Amino acid sequence: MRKCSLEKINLLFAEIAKNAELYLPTQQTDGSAAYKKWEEGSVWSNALNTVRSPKDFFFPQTENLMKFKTEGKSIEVVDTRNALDDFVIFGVRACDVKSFDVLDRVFLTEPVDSFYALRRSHGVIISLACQRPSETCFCKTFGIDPAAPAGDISAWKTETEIFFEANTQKGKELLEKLSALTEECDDTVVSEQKEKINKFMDKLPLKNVTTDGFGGGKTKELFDLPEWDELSQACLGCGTCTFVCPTCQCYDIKDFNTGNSVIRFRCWDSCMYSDFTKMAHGNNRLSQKERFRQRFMHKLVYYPENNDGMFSCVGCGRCLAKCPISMNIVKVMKKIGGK
Amino acid sequence: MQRVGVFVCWCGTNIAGTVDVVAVAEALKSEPGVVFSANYQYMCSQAGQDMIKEAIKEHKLTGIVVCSCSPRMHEATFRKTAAAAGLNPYMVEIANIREQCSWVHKDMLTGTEKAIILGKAAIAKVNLNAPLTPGESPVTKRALVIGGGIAGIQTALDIADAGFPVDIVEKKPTIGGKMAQLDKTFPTLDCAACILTPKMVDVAQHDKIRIFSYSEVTEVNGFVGNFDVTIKKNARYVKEDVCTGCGACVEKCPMKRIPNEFNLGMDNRPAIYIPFAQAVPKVATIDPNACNMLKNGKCGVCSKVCAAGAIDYTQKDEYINEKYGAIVVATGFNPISMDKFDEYAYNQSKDVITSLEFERLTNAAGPSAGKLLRPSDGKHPHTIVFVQCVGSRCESCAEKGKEYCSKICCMYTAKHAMLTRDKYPDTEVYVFYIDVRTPGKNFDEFYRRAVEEYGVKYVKGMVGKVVPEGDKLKVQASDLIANKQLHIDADLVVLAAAIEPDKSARPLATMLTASMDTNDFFTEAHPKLRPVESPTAGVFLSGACQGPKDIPETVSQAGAAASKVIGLLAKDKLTGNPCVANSNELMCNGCSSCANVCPYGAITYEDKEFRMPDRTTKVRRVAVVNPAVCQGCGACTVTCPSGAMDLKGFANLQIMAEVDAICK
Amino acid sequence: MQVNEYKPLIVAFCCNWCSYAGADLAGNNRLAYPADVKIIRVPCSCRVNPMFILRAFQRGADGVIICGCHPGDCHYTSGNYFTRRRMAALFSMLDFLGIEKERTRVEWVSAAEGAKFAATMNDFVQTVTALGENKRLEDLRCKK
Amino acid sequence: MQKITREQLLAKASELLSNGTVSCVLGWGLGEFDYDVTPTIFKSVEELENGFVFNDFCGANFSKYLVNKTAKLEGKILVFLKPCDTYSFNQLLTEHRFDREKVYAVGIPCEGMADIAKVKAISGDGIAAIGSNGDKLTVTTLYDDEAIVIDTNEVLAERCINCKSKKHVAYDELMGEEGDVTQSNRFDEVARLEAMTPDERFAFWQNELSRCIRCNACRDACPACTCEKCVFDNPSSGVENKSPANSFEEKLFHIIRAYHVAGRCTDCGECSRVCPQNIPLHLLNRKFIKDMNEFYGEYQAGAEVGSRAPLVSYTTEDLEPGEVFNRGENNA
Repeated sequence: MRKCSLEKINLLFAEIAKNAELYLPTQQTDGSAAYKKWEEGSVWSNALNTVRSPKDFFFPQTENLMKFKTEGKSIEVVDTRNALDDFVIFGVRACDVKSFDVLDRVFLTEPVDSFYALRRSHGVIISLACQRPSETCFCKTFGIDPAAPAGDISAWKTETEIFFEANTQKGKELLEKLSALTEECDDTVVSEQKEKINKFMDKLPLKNVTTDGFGGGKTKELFDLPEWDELSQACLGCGTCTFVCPTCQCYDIKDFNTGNSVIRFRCWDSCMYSDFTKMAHGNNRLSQKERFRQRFMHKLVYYPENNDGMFSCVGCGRCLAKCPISMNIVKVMKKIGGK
Repeated sequence: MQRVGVFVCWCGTNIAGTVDVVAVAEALKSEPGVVFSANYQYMCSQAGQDMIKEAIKEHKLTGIVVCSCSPRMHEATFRKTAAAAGLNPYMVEIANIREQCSWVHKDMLTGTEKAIILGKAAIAKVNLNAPLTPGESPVTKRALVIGGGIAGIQTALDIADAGFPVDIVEKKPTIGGKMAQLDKTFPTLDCAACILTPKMVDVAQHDKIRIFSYSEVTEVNGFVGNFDVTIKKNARYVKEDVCTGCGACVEKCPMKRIPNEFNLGMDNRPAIYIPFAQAVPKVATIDPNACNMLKNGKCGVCSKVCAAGAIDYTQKDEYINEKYGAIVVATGFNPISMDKFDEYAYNQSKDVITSLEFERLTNAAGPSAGKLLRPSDGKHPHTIVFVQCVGSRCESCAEKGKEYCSKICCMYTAKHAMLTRDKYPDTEVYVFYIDVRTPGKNFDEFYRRAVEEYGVKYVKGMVGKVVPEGDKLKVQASDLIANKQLHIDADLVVLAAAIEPDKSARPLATMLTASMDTNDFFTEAHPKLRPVESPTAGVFLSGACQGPKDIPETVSQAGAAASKVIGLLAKDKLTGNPCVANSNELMCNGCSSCANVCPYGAITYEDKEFRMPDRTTKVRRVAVVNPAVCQGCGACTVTCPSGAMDLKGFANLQIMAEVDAICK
Repeated sequence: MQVNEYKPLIVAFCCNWCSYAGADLAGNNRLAYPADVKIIRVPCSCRVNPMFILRAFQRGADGVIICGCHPGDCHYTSGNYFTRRRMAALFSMLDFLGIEKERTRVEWVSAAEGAKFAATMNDFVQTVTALGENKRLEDLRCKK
Repeated sequence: MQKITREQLLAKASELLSNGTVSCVLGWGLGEFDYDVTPTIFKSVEELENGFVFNDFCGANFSKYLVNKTAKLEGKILVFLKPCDTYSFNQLLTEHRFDREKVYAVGIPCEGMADIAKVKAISGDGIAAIGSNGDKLTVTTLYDDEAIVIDTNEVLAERCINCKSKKHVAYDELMGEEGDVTQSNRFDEVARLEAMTPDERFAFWQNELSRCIRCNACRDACPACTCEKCVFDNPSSGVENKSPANSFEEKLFHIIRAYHVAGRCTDCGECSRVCPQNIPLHLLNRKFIKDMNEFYGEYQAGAEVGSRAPLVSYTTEDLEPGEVFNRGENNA
């Protein structure tokens, strides 16, 4: 374990940024936090987490796949992938780190998504333990320890210092490059902090949210529950929950005609949208209730069924905070869990 | 995908002088959809057109682009060419490379470059064109004239004389309108009744004209060529076809003290009445608000004295439905109320009267049998003050008057003043005016005669106040030319009240979806080029409902409206412009924005049942465009947020394709 | 002629009845204006959807001008009155977003005003040329 | 602190439900925390008693729900409308978007709703409970033993600080006292931006709109956006698009959306309330409102049913599009 005084944090950031693009949560004009590329003068946000999850780094909202150049009646297909530099994401919370596992299982199993894989291979994740979880946090429900975040390097912040522990080869290499600014230390402080956080977790209002009653094989039991009507009745059908969600991974592929070429790109899609997975025959989910149900059944039943019981929710609480009508996965789990 | 043919015209050297036509034809060859591209010296010539026809057939073209002169020049020509070769004429697009390219750019390189881009835009558009067929609708060969004044009468006679049946709807018991109330007419001073009543008789006797008097239009549906109109015939409690108009009932009616509308309340009439001697139809009408029999069931005198047995106290309002091909609005005007003009003491003194009242006072058939006597004491007035522009040209007093010029007042006041001086030379006559406006044939001569021959005292200036004092009216006025205040002791003050559209016009406009201006005058389809047509197809305007007018103007406009109606009714079918709006009802919200901006009232709404995506059904309100009425301006398309409303021939996607092609 | 001289791209929407005819008249009278102006014919200026204007900017236009009949002379009686309100609102909004106000314009050009059409276009091209390329409403994907 | 209480509303809803006036109630449903309130349809008195809530966080505008919720309804639906909601209610009626006969509207007074983000800015994250006491909120957090007392005025939502009206323009029944149309300063921020240089304005909006994630929450919550199919969702519109691929797309969406609701937007502020990225979208709508008030005379969408919006109306004397710019300079 190595530590660094917070006084030197900007030197540390500068050092990281020498070899790779560094992204960290910075405060935006509206007071919220967002990952921004670090540059001299950037201020690290105090917020618990960013509004947008860090999934953008590996699975951006829009990504060009290829381009068809048209000239008269001829068409040429152009690969639009650019070489990618290494980058470091700093300050990723435990829940969001876990979300990468969820995404990996979608994008890195055969057939591997080469766009995702390329970005993933270039990214180094420095996670950060949560000292002050919010009332909307329920990562524990999914077995995530906010005091011991995974990632290439785990970090713990105190009033004066920041502690680092490398977990992977990539992490070790990066930490070694920072040896001039960090010093070796024992884990006393970190252990104390871990204990404190774990104790605090019992105070969280959502500590009792449980996955009991969900998981693979529950489709038949849950699919036709009458509660879906009530739960979905106020849903506006917007994409807020899916777009702030760190694990939602659905996308649409579209063509944009620039006049001189056609750009084929993919962009996030939302199962809440009426044209989601629309096919030539029409749409297979016709009402907002069906679309609403799809989202939660996917996170809590279908995904675990296909992924050894892993849920595709990490309890980050973003949807709780941002849904315009305050309907969210916790309310769904409480309502139909154990039915 | 279309199979597009491109035809680049040289127009001799007009185009070829600054545009490399061969290069244009070559460049456009590789555009999407293009399967044929050629150039020729004169595309519009027979040989050029034959070339297009052959290419259409040989290359199975589904669309053509002609790069030539302005579409305003030869679009119609090339559409005919296409049609002759079996291609829908609306599959033709023109790239204007002459007026908007070769003629305005000097440099060959620039001209050629731009011509190629304009060609590309036209190709991009034609790729999205769809064959269009103009709609056809039958024409009901009958016209409706609303209003039976001189405007309505003239229009009806002209239409009927051309052989088409006409119905006149008049809300009063007789036709004749305002003109029937007038004494003499300017500038010829012939008697109004003498020239109007023969026309009224012509109307009554015309076998193609029906008169619905004492009636009003209550509902209008349909569109040009196919209006469906409901007429409410108010109960007059007299059988129209039985009454002989003998007048026995009028004489015997015991309820004699009802203010006589025809004489503007300056004398009385009985409860059963015939407005005036030459009324058409000449039948009696019972005033239900005055008749004791109808109100209390007591009396029945008229019924007893009627030899023909025409009285029917049980008569009910009758509703008549009729179909019309065209509707003429001739609802006329009224003087505005003088209630708000306290400064002229209209409501304080009986001797302050309006010009129309003056007409009745000097009319031989009027309340004083044509003698000019003061209403208050029946004495002959020695000093008369005429006040011009009472409520007209009131820029600062819009809340009580009108901002516009009422147009007829200058002339009738000159007439009144002249006639007064002629009959009663001992009378002093003053006319206070802002300006004297006499722009009509023999108008200014007429006015000058009033001043020069008859000694009417015209004073430029306004009357500030009229105060009744004893049997005099103290008139305070300013003379702007002499720059002094005047105090005149008048015996009679005559106000040239502004005129305004009849109150029935506004609800009628709503029924007809015809537009009105802020003063409630009907708007014409084009102020210069289509002055007697309303923007709503099939609705025509006659007389003062469109704006203040004197008699000759009204009659000429009436004739013009009639000729437009005749032109319409002479057709068996109406062929529409196929470039009309159409609403995609699956996307329409029924919000009414489109109807709000449609100048033609072409959009209506229907409740329709839809299968929703979730397999349920839902009844929704959706817009429906009547293609026979729509003129294709596109105002609705932009106001529609969902894009449900689009314009055929100029569709959103077509225009955006042009934009894209130009900008790439 | 300079090779790298900046040439703006101007899209002009002209109503069929007045302004398009005005443009034709400019042609008839051989009144020159820059070839940068490309005219799109619409039945009435009220057919111009704000979407078309933004579309033009997206695709690379540097200026957009809408020409219609003079108020009161609209072939469809009221179309240009709606245009006037719509464009006033839209232009003010674009200005609110910091987009150069000189890039958009509405001009009333009658069928008799060929000279006005040419003069208007000359002036507009000059104004837009002075502004330079449209950067604030550009879509980089559409750049060549 | 609201002048009307949950109990009063509950009693009214229960009464109307019990006596058969309405068959269901559209109200606010209890959430996980004291501030997350979900619009809920209650079908019985029991459901109401268990789940109905009314507090300083009941900001959601219910009007738009009436479009869908009345379509197949048996009987009437009771809807509680705050003054600002009644404007949207009328505007939807003007556009024939729901059947007035199917709705029983109860107007309720509103003292302004709190913005949870502003509460959290003071109390910090980790809210355990929010109580209300007079004009104070007592906020207990997971981190402090003592409750934090906040003046409600300090945490009012922006739209409530600049409330345009405490007067209901539509209802079947009114609870509490009727208020007045207020003299708000709602255009001040627009004016502040107008006074900036174009470069500053461009930078301002570039920054704000760059946060857009095109979740469509603004559109989907907007009571004026009730299109059967939005042009941005419709592949055949030619402008369909699903993501803010670049800054042009961000601007296009928000300009066109604001334009489409111009003259129809009642300034209810839902767009800004629901934006997960806190983009001040209401400023775009207010810009249109302010302009149209200045250009064409005062007009408040929804103030009366059937009124004609400025953009579907005209006078022959309107100002020219080129004059809109000079005006601002003259003012300044």
